[in-house]
Amino acid sequence: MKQIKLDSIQSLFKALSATRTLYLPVDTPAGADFKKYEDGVLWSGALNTNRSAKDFFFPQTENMMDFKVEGKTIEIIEPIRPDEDFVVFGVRACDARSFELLDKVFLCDPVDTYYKNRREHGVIVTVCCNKPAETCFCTNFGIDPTAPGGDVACWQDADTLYLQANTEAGEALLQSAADVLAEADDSAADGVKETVKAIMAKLPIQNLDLSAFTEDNLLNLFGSEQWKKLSEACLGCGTCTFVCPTCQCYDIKDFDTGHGIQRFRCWDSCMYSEFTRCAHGNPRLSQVERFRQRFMHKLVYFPANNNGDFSCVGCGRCLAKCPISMNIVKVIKALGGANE
Amino acid sequence: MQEAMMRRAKELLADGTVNRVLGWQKGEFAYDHTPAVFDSADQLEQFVYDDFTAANLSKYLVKETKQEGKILAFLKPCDTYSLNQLTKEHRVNRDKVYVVGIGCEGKADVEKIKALGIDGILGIKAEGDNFVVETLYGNQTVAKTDVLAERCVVCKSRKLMTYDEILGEDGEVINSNRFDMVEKLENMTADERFAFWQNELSRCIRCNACRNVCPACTCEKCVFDNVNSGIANTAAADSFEEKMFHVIRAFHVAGRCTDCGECSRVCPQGIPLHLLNRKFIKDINELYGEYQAGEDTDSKGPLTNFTYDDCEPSIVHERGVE
Amino acid sequence: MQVEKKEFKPTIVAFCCNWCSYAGADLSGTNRLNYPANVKIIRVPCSCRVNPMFVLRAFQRGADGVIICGCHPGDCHYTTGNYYARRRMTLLFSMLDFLGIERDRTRLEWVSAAEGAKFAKTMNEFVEAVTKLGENKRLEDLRCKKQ
Amino acid sequence: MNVQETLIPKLGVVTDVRIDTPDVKTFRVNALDGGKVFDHMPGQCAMLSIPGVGEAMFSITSSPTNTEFMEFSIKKCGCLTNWLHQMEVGQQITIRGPYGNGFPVDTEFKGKDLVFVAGGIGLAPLRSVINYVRDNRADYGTVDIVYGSRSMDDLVDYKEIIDEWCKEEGINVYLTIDREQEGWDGHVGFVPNYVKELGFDTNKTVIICGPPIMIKFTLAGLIELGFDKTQVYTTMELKMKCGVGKCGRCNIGAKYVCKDGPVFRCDQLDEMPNEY
Amino acid sequence: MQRIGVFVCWCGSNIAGTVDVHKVAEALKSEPGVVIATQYQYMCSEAGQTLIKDAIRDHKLTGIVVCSCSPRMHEATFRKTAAAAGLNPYMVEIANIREQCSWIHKDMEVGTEKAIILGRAAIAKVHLNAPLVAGESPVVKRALVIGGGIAGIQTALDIADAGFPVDIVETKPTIGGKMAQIDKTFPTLDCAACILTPKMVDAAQHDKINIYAYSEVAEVKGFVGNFSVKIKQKARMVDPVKCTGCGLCVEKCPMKKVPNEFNLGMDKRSAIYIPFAQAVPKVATIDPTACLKMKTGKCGLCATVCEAGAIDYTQQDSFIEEKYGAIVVATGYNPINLDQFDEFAYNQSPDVVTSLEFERLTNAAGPTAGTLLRPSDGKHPHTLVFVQCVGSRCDGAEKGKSYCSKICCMYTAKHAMLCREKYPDTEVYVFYIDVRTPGKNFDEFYRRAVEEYGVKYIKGMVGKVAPQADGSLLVQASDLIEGEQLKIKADMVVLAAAIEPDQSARPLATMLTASMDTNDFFTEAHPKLRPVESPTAGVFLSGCCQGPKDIPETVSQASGAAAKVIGLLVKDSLTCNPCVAHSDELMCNGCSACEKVCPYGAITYQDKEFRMPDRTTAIRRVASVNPAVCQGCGACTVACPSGAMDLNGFSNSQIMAEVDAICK
Repeated sequence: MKQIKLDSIQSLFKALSATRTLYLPVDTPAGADFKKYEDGVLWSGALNTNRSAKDFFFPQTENMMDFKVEGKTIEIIEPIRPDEDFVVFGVRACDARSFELLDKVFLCDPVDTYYKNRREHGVIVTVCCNKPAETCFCTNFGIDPTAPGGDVACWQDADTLYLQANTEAGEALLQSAADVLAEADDSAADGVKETVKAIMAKLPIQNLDLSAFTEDNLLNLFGSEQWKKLSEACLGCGTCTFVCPTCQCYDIKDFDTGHGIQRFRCWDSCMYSEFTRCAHGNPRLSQVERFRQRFMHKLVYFPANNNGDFSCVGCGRCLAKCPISMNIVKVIKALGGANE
Repeated sequence: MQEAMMRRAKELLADGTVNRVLGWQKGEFAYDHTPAVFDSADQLEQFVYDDFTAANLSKYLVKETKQEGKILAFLKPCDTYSLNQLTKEHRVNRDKVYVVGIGCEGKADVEKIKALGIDGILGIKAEGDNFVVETLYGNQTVAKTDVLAERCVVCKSRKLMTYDEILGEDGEVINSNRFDMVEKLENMTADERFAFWQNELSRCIRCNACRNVCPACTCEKCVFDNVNSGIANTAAADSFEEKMFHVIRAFHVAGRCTDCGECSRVCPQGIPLHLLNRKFIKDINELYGEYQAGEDTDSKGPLTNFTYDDCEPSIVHERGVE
Repeated sequence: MQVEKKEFKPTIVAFCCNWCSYAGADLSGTNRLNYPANVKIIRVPCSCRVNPMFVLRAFQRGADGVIICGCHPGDCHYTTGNYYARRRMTLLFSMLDFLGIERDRTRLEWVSAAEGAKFAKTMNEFVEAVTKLGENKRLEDLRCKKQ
Repeated sequence: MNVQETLIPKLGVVTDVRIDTPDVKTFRVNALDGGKVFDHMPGQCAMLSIPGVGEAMFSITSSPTNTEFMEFSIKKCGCLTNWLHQMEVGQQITIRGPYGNGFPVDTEFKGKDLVFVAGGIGLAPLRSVINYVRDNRADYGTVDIVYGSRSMDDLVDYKEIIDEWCKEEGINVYLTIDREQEGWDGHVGFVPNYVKELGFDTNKTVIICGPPIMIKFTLAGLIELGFDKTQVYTTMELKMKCGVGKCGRCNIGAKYVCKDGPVFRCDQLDEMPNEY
Repeated sequence: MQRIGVFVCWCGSNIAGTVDVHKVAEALKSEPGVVIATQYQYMCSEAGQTLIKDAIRDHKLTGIVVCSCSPRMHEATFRKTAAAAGLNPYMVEIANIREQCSWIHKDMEVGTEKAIILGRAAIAKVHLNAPLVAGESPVVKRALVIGGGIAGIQTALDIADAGFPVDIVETKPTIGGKMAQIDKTFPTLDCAACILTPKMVDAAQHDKINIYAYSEVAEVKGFVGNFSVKIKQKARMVDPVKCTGCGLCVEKCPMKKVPNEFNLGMDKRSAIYIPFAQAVPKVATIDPTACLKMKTGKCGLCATVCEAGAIDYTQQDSFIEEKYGAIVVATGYNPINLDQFDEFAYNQSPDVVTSLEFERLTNAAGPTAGTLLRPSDGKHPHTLVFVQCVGSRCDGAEKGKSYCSKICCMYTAKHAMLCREKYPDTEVYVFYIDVRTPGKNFDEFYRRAVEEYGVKYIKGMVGKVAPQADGSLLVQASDLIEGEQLKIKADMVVLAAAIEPDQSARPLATMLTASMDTNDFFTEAHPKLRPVESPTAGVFLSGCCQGPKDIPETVSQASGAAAKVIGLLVKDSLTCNPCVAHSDELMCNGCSACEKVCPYGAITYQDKEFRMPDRTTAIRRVASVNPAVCQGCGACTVACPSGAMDLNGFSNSQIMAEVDAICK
């Protein structure tokens, strides 16, 4: 385990950014977001960023290819894939888990090379959550914020940051900043872990009953009467999907730039009325159906295809951001008990 | 107040005046109440009204007044402006709503509480002029005025514009300083203004929350969702598109926006979108005479009206800072 | 060796109402009154047909300036169209200004069918003003830039 | 195979356009250097696109046994298909695939008597299977084809049906149209009713494709005849974007039509939410 | 994908001189959808048109772009060419490479480059063109004239003389309007009644004219060529068919204390009355607010004396529905209410009168039988003061009108002159701001008043009129030329009150969806070129409802309006401009924004049942555009936030395609 005094943390950032691009949470006029590190940029003390860290591997929009069309002929121009190494510092345990879930989607056969390419170029440095919020419920999904994962995990006490490499890439990263890091005892962060564990035990959303969400119960849950009431106030906006670290639906679109066609993909939301619309109709015409799809996907469909892993990491962003305060916790509570 | 509202709702349900009640349902925490329709006295046990029932309910009436029977809607003063505007535009059938106007002293903004460094909020109790906030990290007391939502700090009116009955005290139109921030921006240089908006709008994730919550945005199909409109897009692929989206949206609601502030309230990225709408309101007031959308149900909006001696667009050159 | 700097030639879109300004533009042609070739005219029935969307679209696609020309107030072929256009464009221009977009990139001008000279003069002035501002950077769409 | 090969399309060129019905055309597509763009199994699909117009999933109508080219029978129903219908020979298009599971021609169907039931453009995906079966005749039992359409003019591939299928030994073709029409002396009536009238032997395997309402009633009729749902296969169509089960659009419950489908056995459908 | 042909015209050297037409044709050939691009010396020539026609047929073109002179020049020509070759004429687009390119640019390279871009824009547009078919709507060959004053009568007579049936709706019991109340007319001093009443009789007796007197327009539906109007006939309590107009009932009526509105309340009439001797129709009317029978149930004298048995106390308002092809508004004017002009003591002294009252006081049929007597004591006045511009030209003031009422200068000169002529012992002062006499023989008339009749014209404004104890009126005024304050002891003061549109005009305009200005005058379709038409198709304007005017002007406008109506009614059907707005009902919000900006009232709303996306049905309010009324300005398309409203020929996507093509 390594350590560095918090008052010289800038030297760590400088060292990390010397060899690759460093991103870290920075305060903005409203909440924190990941920004590129430049001299003088300060690490935000916020618990979590507004947007999740999934952008780094699955950006909101991504150019996939270009076409040149002339008369009847078409030319396909493959994009230049980013080959810059980068490090994301300050990822929380929940977001770190979300990468594993995204991997299941994008790295399963056939592999999504756009995602894979970014994933291969990125190193994740996680930080233990010292001050969890009431909206945190990651523990329900087996996430331990005191063991936040990633290539390097960090813990922070009053004046020191402790760093532990979990992977080879993590080792290499720490090696690149060896000059500014000091050795630390492997148990140095135990105090922090204990404190955080004690706080975690007091969190209001614990022990959510997830037992009902099984593949066997799929049709029952799907047919539940509750959806109508739960979705009644839903505005059909995409806030929950766009702040969610595990939502990965996308759209592929063509844009005529005036001198060629750009085919790009961008985030899409199953909450949008246009999501499944096609030439011969729309299978999910009402907001109830769209709302149901989102939560069924997270709680039933995804686990059914992925060994029972729920597609939620309990980061609490949707709890904080939904304009009408409807969220997965309310859904779990409403449906969890209602079905056998 | 909550008790009085629940009682009245139950009465009106019982005597058949209405068959549903539009209000707010208790949330998971002290501050995350969800708009809800109640159709029985039983369900009303979940009804809540406090400093955090901030959502403007008027837009739900577009959908609800298409249903059978009359619905009771609890509306705050700013919601009644929206309802009037919706009535004017024939989006809501006013005859199918029984409006109980509720006096409003402003709503609290939990983000402001959090911004004070108060984390892990487990409970919030109103005690006089203060909130006692119970958190994972101990109790804290904050003055209500310090955590009043920004839109309520510069509240334009506490007067109910339309109602069938009132619970609580009706207020007055307030000569507020709501245009201060717009003015401040106007007095910046163009470069500064550009930098300001570039910074704000670049955070937009095109989640459409501002549009979907907006009581003026009730289009059957938004141009930005309509693939045939030529400007449809789900996610912004270039920074231009955020500007396009927000300018066109502001333009579409210009003269119709009642300045309820929902757009800024719901923005997950905290973009002060209301400033765009307020800029139009300020311009309209200054160039075409005072106009408050939602004040009535029959006046002609400023963009569907004109006078022979309106100013020329070149007036933009004569005002503010280049 | 001196590198020859390519002279900046702005792209200008001019929306002209069919009855007055388009005819005014024709007249300036008939009278052989010169104005820069970077001005391209789009014929619309009335200035009130110009949707703010079109103005933004032009900027997105690479225009450096957009000018709207209509009948003089009181002379609208449809009696009231230009009055609506005047309000709409005033508010739009004001909003663009509010966002920090240069004021001289947009303009509304009343040009009658008899004012060929005014049309040419207006276009010359406008092109000059936009040229001075240089390339449209603040309302550009990077994808649409010519590589 | 990775996505680099699937999301980035290949180029194809239209080498023949055949007008089947007033709103259906069949396009022959070759790779730019001749030959096929890729190989596929019966029932699989491909993403066709005209850059700037759109991209959509179409079932491959030709049989894998056809080694020269691929065919797509496309009905005009939206922006992209309108555009495709205006294509002339020589037009390049982009194509990626194959996608989906295809029919179990080499497993479940082997040695079975097959009944194909199709309505309208629903013949397109079945044609691939039918021709595959014809080309591997020895591997399968009898073949019955029930095909119906609104009118005589709306029967897709009418020429091939009459000239080839009808004449082939061991293949029984039953054609029907919805309403009486001059010049038609065949059966008149809806497909589900016709299937019931014909009353097939219940040990046959049935493959259905057509409008949802036709599938629904045909299935009900088959069950009445004593068929089990495990003997009946159908193929689905939903909005798809990626074709590889990642964009999140085409799921029915936990199944992705583009990856787990489009071919489903009817008993599987019962386990899926009714959202299609 | 369209199959597009591009035809580049040289226009001799007009285009080819500064634009390389070959290069343009060559460049445009590679644009998407272009199957042929060619050039020719004169496309508009017979040979050029043949070239286009052949290409349309040979290449199965679905759209063509002609790069030539301004579309204002030859768009119609090439549309006809296309139509002749079987192509929809609206599949033609013109790229203006002459007026807007070759003629303004001297450099060949510059001109050629621009011509190519303009061609591209036209191609981009034509890709999105759709064939349009001009609709037709039938014309009901009947006109409605609203208002039976001289304007309405003249219009009706002219239309009827052309052979079309006309209905006149007049809210008063008789037609005749203001002119019937006037004594003499300037500048000829004809007797108004002598020239008006024959016209009234002509109207009454014309077999094509039907007069609905004592009636109002209650509802207007429909559009040009096909209006449907509901007319309310107010209950007269007298059967107009039976009534012979003998006047016996009027004579016998015991209730004789009703202020007589025809004489502006300066004398009394009975509860049953005929407004004046020459009234048309000459039918008695019972005033229900005064009639004893109606109020108390006791009396019924008129019914007893009426030999024709025309009296019917149970009569109710009745409604008639009629279809019209055209509607003429001739609702006229009224003097403004003078309550706000207290300084002139109008409400304090009966001897302060308006000019119209003065007309009645000098009219032989008036309350004083034509002898000029003071209303207060019936004595002969000696000193008269006329005050001009009372309520006119009050710019910026809170009271009165900002406009000039136009007729006051002349009638005041007339009054002053007549006064001096009939009563040479009178002293007549006229206070004026300006004297405006721009009409045939008007200035001569005014000068006669001053020079021959010794009327004392004083430039200046009357500040105050103070009634004195002795019954005289003290007029305080300033003489702006002499720069002195004047005090005149007058016996009568006559106020030239401003005139304003009749109160009925505003609600009528709403019914007609005709636009009005801020003074409630109807606006004309074009202030210079279409002064007798309203912007609302099929609605025409006659007389003072459009603005203040004197009798000859009114009559000429009346005839002008009649000519326009006749021009409309002779058509069996109207060809509609196909480039009109249309609403996509599935997207329409029913918010009325488009309706509010439509200058023609072409947009209406209806509740329609729709199948909603969630498989339910719902009644939705949606806009629909009447293509017969819409003129295609496009104001609605921008007012519509959802984009449901679009314009044929200039659709959102077409204009954006042009923008894209120009900017790329």
